[in-house]
Amino acid sequence: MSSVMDVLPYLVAAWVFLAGCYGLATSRNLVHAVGCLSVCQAGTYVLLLAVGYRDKATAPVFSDIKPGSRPVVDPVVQALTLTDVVVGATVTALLLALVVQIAKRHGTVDPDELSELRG
Amino acid sequence: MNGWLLAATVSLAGGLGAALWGVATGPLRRRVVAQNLSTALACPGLLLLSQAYGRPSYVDLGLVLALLGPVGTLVFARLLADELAEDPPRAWGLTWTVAGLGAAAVTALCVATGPSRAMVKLLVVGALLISGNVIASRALSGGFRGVRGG
Amino acid sequence: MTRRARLWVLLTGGAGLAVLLVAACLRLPHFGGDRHPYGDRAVHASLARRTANTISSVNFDQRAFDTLGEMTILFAAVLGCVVLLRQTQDERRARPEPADVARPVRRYALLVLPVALLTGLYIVAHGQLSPGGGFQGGVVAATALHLLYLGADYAALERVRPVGRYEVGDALASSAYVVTGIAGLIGGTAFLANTLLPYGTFNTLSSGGTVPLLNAAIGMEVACAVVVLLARFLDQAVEIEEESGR
Amino acid sequence: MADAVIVVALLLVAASATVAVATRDPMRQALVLAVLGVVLAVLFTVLQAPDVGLSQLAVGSALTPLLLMLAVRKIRRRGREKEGER
Repeated sequence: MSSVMDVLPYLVAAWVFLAGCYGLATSRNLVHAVGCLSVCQAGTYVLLLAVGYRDKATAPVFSDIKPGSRPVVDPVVQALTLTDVVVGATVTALLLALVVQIAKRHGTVDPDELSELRG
Repeated sequence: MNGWLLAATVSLAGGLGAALWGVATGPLRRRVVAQNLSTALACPGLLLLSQAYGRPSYVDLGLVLALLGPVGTLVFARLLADELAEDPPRAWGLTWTVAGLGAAAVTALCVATGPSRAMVKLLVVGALLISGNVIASRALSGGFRGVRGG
Repeated sequence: MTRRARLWVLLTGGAGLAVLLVAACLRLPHFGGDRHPYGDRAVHASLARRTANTISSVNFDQRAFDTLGEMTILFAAVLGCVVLLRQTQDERRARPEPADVARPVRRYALLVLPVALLTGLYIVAHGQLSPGGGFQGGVVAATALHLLYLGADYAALERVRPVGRYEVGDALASSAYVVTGIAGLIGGTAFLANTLLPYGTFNTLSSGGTVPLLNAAIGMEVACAVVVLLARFLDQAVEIEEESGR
Repeated sequence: MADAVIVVALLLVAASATVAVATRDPMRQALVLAVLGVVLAVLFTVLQAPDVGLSQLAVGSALTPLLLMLAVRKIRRRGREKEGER
């Protein structure tokens, strides 16, 4: 059990990332592709937080516990992930704006039809 | 053995698993109801986790989910109003059952905390959660009937 | 290339990547291990500067320069959206019909709106103590404002949301972050160094030196950015129509 | 026991990510992404990262679905206008 637990979180992160990539590459609708990209991002969050986890530890937030009374997990990876969650959402918005613009210019959001248009 | 953690694990595994199944399959009306119930089930789960880890500050997560979860459902209810009007979801039994589960979890937590500021916060979260989900259910079953193209 | 051939190329590449990823996962330090040298040092530094929420300390003190970079990405993304989704010459605005929302839903939206705004502010203000901070609180507050669109109609939201002011607010908040950094440079040591203000008493609102200031600047920036973003999307989805007869 | 809840959250994340990719209609995908956001927030909480969980809840429960649905609506409405002209 414990040997599975040693790598399971990393494998889940890899699975989520690869699933997102597959959806991104086979998508027939650009809005769907943007959704798949956010799934890929979720994979990276899982990986980062899994690296920072420590058994039987708690969050390094000392508003309700005394410093040093309990072991704590790694705050550095959490800080990295936390900013990226919010910034990632605005980047998703930028991509959606591009998709809306493509729909206006070319009248389709299917990547295959778009490459045919270009010839 | 930490009973709170056990309760949280069981409720999250069962509740979110069922919600995921509901949102993955079936007609649109079933999927929106499942999305609404996923927040209604996850919020008590988060509150139970806060108690299990002995960290009152984790309650903020439950507070934000109780506030924004129903807002998310309102987004779907409003922007899918045309599709839902043809085939409105009717899941009042399920909604009230889940609301009852949430109320039970909040009551148990309040008893465990005892009268204090933390208990007031828990009660606020519980009230927001239950009212939010009942209203979101109402919105899904025809709350935006007069909205066309807006 | 046909779809079929493309799928085969994708599957081959994906399988290769999967093998590499699994091999890498097996060599990573085990999940839940006890060795976190950076984490331990970050916690130590945060406690020395009397910031109760270590994550805020990492974001707004120890790695404040990195957060400046993240903020720039956010700013650029919003700028890109504003440029991409502006009203072009062949488009016109059409007033949406007033919406008729069921009464309980409308009441709920109007009641929860102030509660959610207050929660957003609370999460920003307590960023250096309990879980939360500018990034999260800003999003909550900005989302709360859009309950007016959901519970009433778009015209009601437009009345309380002069987009121009939020754009100015976004820019002001970004410059406030940079100005706080430069103040550190002038006042003594280095750009964004947390040496200007007294560190205060541990676990109180004013603890942590410049952390609460930078936190508030980010909170305002994120809230304004999200409002501006959603305004552009709502304009496109609800109001702007293409000129017919093109 | 603490491991059990982590395993449950990890499996839920893997399953909902797979479902989100497999759902090809963007509107239905937005519903799955909203559930994925909540499940991720639960995972972050059990990995003892409440700050990140809060971030994910704030973004994933209302903001991302709203952006996706507005983009879909704009594209659909455009399509309908063009249909009407033909």
